[in-house]
Amino acid sequence: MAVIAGRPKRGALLPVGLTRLTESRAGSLAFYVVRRVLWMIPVVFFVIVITFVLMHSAQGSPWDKAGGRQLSDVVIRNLNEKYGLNKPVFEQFFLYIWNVLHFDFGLSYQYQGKTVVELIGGGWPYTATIGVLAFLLIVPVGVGLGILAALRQNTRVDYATMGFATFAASFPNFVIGALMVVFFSVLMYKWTGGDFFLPAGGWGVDDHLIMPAVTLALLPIAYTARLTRASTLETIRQDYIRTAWAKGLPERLVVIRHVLKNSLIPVVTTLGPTFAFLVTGSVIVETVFTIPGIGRAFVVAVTSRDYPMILGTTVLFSVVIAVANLVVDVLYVFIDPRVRLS
Amino acid sequence: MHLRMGIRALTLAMVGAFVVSACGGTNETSGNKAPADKQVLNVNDGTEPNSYDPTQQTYTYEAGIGREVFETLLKPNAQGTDVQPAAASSFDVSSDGLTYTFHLRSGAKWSDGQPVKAADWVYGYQHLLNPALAAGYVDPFFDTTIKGADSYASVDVANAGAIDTFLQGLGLAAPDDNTFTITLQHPAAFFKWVVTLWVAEPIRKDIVEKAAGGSFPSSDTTKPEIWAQKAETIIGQGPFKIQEIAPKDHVTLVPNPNYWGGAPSLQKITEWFIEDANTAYAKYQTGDLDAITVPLANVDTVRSDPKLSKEAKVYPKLTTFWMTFNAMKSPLNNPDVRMAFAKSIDRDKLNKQVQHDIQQTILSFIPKGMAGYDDSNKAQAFDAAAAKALLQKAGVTADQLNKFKLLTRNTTRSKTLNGFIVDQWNTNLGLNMQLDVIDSKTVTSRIRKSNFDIYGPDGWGADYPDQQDWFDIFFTNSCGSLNWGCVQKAGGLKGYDELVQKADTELDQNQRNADYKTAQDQLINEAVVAFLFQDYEYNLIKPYVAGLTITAGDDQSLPGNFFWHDAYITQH
Amino acid sequence: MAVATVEQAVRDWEVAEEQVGLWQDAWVRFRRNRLAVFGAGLVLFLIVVAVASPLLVNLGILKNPFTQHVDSIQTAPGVNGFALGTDILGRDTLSRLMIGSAVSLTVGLLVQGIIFPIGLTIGLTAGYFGGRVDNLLMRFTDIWYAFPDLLFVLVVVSVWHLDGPWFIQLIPIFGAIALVNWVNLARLVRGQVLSIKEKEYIEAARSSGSTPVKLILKHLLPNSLGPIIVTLTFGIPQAIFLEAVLSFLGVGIRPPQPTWGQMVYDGYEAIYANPTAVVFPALAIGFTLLSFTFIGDGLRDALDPRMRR
Amino acid sequence: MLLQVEDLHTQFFTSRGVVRAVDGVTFHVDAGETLGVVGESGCGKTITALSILRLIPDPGRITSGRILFRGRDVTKMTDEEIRDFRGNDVAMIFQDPMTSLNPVTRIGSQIEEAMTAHERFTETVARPRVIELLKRVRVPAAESRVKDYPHQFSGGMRQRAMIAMGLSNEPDLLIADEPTTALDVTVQAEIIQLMKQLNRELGAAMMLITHNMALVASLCQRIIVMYAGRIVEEGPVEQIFNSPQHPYTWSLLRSVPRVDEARKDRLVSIRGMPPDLTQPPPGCKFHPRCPFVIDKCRVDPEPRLEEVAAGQVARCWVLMRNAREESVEAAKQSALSREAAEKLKEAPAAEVGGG
Repeated sequence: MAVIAGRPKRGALLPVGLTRLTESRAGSLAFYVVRRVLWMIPVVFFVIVITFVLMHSAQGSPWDKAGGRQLSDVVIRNLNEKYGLNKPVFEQFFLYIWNVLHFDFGLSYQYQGKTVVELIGGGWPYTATIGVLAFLLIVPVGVGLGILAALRQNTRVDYATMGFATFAASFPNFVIGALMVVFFSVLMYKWTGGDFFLPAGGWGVDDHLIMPAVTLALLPIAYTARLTRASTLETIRQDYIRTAWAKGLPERLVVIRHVLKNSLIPVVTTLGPTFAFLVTGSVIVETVFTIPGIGRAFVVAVTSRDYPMILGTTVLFSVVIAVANLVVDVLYVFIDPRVRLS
Repeated sequence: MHLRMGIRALTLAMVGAFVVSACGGTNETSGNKAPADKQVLNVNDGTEPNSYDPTQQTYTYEAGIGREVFETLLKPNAQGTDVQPAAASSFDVSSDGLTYTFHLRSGAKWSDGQPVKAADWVYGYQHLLNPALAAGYVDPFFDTTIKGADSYASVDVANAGAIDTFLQGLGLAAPDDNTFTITLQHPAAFFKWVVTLWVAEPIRKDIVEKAAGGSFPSSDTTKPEIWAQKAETIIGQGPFKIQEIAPKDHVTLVPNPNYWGGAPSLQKITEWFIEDANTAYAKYQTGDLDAITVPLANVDTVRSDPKLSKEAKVYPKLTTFWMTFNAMKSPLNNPDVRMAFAKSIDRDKLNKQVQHDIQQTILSFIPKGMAGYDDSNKAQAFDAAAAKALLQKAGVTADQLNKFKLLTRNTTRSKTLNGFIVDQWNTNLGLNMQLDVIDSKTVTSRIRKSNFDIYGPDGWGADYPDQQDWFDIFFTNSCGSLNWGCVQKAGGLKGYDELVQKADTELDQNQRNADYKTAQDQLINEAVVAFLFQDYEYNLIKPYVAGLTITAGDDQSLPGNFFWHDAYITQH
Repeated sequence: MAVATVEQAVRDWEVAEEQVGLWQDAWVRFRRNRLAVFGAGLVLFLIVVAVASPLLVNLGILKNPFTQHVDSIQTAPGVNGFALGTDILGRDTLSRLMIGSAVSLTVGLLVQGIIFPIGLTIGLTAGYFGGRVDNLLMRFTDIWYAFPDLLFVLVVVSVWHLDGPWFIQLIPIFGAIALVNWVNLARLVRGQVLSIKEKEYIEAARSSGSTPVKLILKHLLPNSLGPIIVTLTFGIPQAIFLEAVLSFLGVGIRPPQPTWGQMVYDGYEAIYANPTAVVFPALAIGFTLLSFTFIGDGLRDALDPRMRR
Repeated sequence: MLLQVEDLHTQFFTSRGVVRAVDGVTFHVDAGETLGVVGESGCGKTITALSILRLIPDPGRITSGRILFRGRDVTKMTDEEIRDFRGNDVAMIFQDPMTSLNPVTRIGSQIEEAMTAHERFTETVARPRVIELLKRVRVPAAESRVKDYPHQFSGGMRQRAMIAMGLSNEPDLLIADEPTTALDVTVQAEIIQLMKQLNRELGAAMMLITHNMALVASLCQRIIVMYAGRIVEEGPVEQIFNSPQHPYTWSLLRSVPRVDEARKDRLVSIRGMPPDLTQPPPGCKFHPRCPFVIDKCRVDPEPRLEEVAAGQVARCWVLMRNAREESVEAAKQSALSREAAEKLKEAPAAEVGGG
């Protein structure tokens, strides 16, 4: 956990070198990381408990169909037998935990004969690729725009950035995605006679990635830009920035060494969850651009009550989130010396 | 997520007047066949199949692939009036109507070159009927017809011995390699249609066991499905074979060189899994898809587009939509009240305006294009004054009805249609009812538990174009799974079950039709449901797709997929 | 913004004429911020619209938002007397937008009103106490992040169904949205507390016996108000959209009561045929966000004690 | 003459109107001299200092006047020239060491970069020099503490680090803006001690902006008294302390307890508040608060700075030497609030004015 240690107690009796050693950053960091990783076990356990309870309290069974001929009672009984759903809920729960301990996340109800591990393993690379790509856009673009807007406060650059951020936040990404498809696919195809256009969806490690990644990144970019701007404006007012100017530092150094080093601290706090959010997939982007990822798979699993898939995906999410937060907390130590791990 | 309405419009096909040739004749005359490398068809199957084992498939997007890879004994003809030979070159029915003998095509081969044997058919049917595997389409089609299958429900699925005994006792036999016989429990005129269902396919025992890593007890539920996981082990005898499965993205089909009817012209069919109708619409316009279903909201845009409007085709589906009343709830148990609701919906406005004149009004049960279609009974026709009078006659006040909610699935289309319908009721009957929009599974679960007031748009799509497939859904014993039969528990539809059962086993077609007609009038007159419209598909098909035989039974958004063997691409 | 820097610049010599109260003083500064006043004006306008539009409908000045003009489905703006066009059922987009403002504003604001104290309390507690408390609370937020909210809502649907006018129907929505959305704010606040905690004045104050929480609040709020405001204002459109998603799942406002989020969602299917059905409600949400951003920035500057003497 | 400020006007263009923060200030600093600038908060001392470094924040601007440093006009320097001028020719030490150091950068680097920003020191020279500087400002264990972050330093240590930073380029002029105000009493004494010592050692000129009369008395040769953006009195420190001529200076001095003097009189505080600089009062700007006000002060234009003694100028119609005995007595008797008196008793090196 990250807590701030009091002012270092510099023992008068200990030689300086020894004091350094006991406070060795690498040592305490490794210890801290190991502890946090161990903490993931109870976190995942509680996530499973909550999900399990919610799952079994939700109406509708995995075997109900959206319409048309419903499965007969016999078939449902046999399916329950096949997937162990006829057992008492407690037994199902402990069985699940037992299996998870053996890295067996079960069989999907929806996709016959497919294991959850197979389905997630098959879909996550797509989701993660788009997510990482979007994240790579967010950091330079979002942070960059935010800094630019703050440094050029009340100029056209600032207004344009703020305006962009506002509209990126108020048009949900499926609308933005669809509008981009209209423009970059349909209209571009028409105008250029099919010579130049972006594909309107589907997977491919080429221009197929552009629109989904941009669509996914847009809202986080806007948010990051606004956050960076606000934080940078707070920082610019600080006395130590005036000190930096008074030293005769060139603007570049004032901005990089003094403004950014401070103003990016709150931004980093949110980048962790943002990263987790991106790589766990967006239903909407995956649906609009038909990306075979797990964001859509999760929603399909929920709406079709595919219990093992719901649990498996939720466990994955919780681990990704815990890891992202851990990374942020560790990163914190490096960017803010006031924060120390213990 | 749910782009499909509450209907599994599965099926076989349909009659002359409604068969629209996509190429409208022009392609057939003017089109020169494009070279082999251009013989590529890209279509949108919407959703990835839950299983590639045809016996496990229940949705049209699953059958849309299964049908190409495997071939049933018989298949519906293009008009949907009768069956035509497929994997069986002919079939005989014994005079008592109990034994069906199918003569398999001699020299037919699997896509890996092995000969197709009658034993493969027996194995395929046994695979389908294995209760441990809980295939969705066994009941009521096979367990109520095939001899020995009536004990399907009582087999202990944990006991391999019991399952084996059950499977061995089924009326399935392979007297020689080219003959497959099925014995029935009782005569059933519709059984020729049952064997056209995409689930009734041959399966190779050696492939199943090899994929499973050896033989396995019949009670095993996972090993018998391993073969269906990989393109290499999905060996069929249909016109195409699966070349590649890209999960949740697409499936690529290539010709099966061993197909008895010769290899098809199309060298590659890619069925994409695009759920978002707008995305599919865009991909059609950028040439990535050759056929799509136009989202209802875009119909006017297509109509006013000079290029797209020429590529648009409308054709009927064997699907009827209606509003379902929960007859277990007073005063909805009163047929007059239900009729008042039925008569107070202006179908012209609903279908011509809200649905852009794609869907067509129907006031009866059996859709146009199927034996049994009869639009003479207009009891449910729009008449607001008569509807009000009916309510008064029933002595029902607005307050009693206002507490009812219109259960609605969370799709834009359901919301739109129900938004219109509830407005009609509120306006024409002086009510103040509201919608209850909930996620699809919850809706189904509530319907099964009769925990709703009025639900819609609800409907039925033909599994095959025989009326037996339709009338059984109102049986008393379907209450609890489909709900429609629940009306009988509330004292409605007297004598319906007996009448329909009689018609189902009757061998004389004219007598069957007469009995079904009586049953249909009963449904209309008691306003068990309020009929709204027959479903039509509004598709865009590229002009260079030729040789298509579009039928009313085509799987959703896959125009002509029953006869893709004959389709081809012209020079463009 | 402009005025904010002025205030800051003059702080070294400017002396308040009289001893003015903190709030009165903040108010004065807020009033001088032109963008903030503009934002406040816009919000006020929206409130007036929300209150007045049912009246305008009754008076016949505004078209009835529930009337379905089935012969004018998906008309473009200005056609047949529909200023902003009609939707998929031929309902007037303008009046739906106006009538819908009440719900969407309430959702956007009230949800943030719930999230703020929750996120603040948890973030403050974790950051201030540190150690075991921090660890437990942060693991708790880890769990909450992975919380299957969609599933949760589905369960809420089955157990918690409130009938009645829209403001009654809103109760579970607030709960559901707030429940799954406080986490970001909590982590942000915690991070800020961690940074501020070690500042000299906190220690000094602690040794002089001042209550620590008060101090943290006093220093935290002005120092990190900017990021907190961004998080809260960005939460407004998110809440408005979430309401629409929730209503799909059965917890939201039931049709035909229009809400902006639902208008955007319902318009999506017709985005080719009738793009304005999506664009207008989205613009309405955009202007709401913008006005709250301005107000938020104005408040931050107004409440900053560094700008006071 | 090292620095010559001529008729400097610095104004802030706010929505409430133009704030004349510095309103026609003229003074000079000689090489090696220590000049004290005193006055209440908001009198324009800090803005004057910031004007010299051209660090006026928006929307402030130097509207007229010249700032000549070694003959070069600061107001006309290019961006690059002014950058090199800052910290190199003139360095500044700020009031609050708690907030004036970057919390996320090591102390050593912050001092080092003050040097490397200018041509004079390369990195290799600068690094060892940081330790040397820290030792010079009496930071214990300087070798290890260069790597510390500001939060690991106490307030006094931080101010020492600030001073080290200011001295690092051996500037000709060091501006110290209230260097002790934010510190607690014992630390203040240490810092004053340090500054005295450095002053002697280095021989650099210093401009000391402060409330603290004791500090002025012990460090400065000359004093400028500012009020409402203008200089009201200027002269050698001895002369001002012994014979202040402007009533404002007199009041400032009366409010300081003198250790060397038997306490017979009550301390005097200046009643009222400094004026709103967007709308300064007509006539002498001090007249609303002046105990010796006469009608002329209210009506006539503000008086000029006139020589009242050798090297001493003041801006007043009355002048203390002309004030009648009884009004001086009355002024001495005028009420000092109990709290202020208590506060002053506790703090030997107390500040003047309300603030």
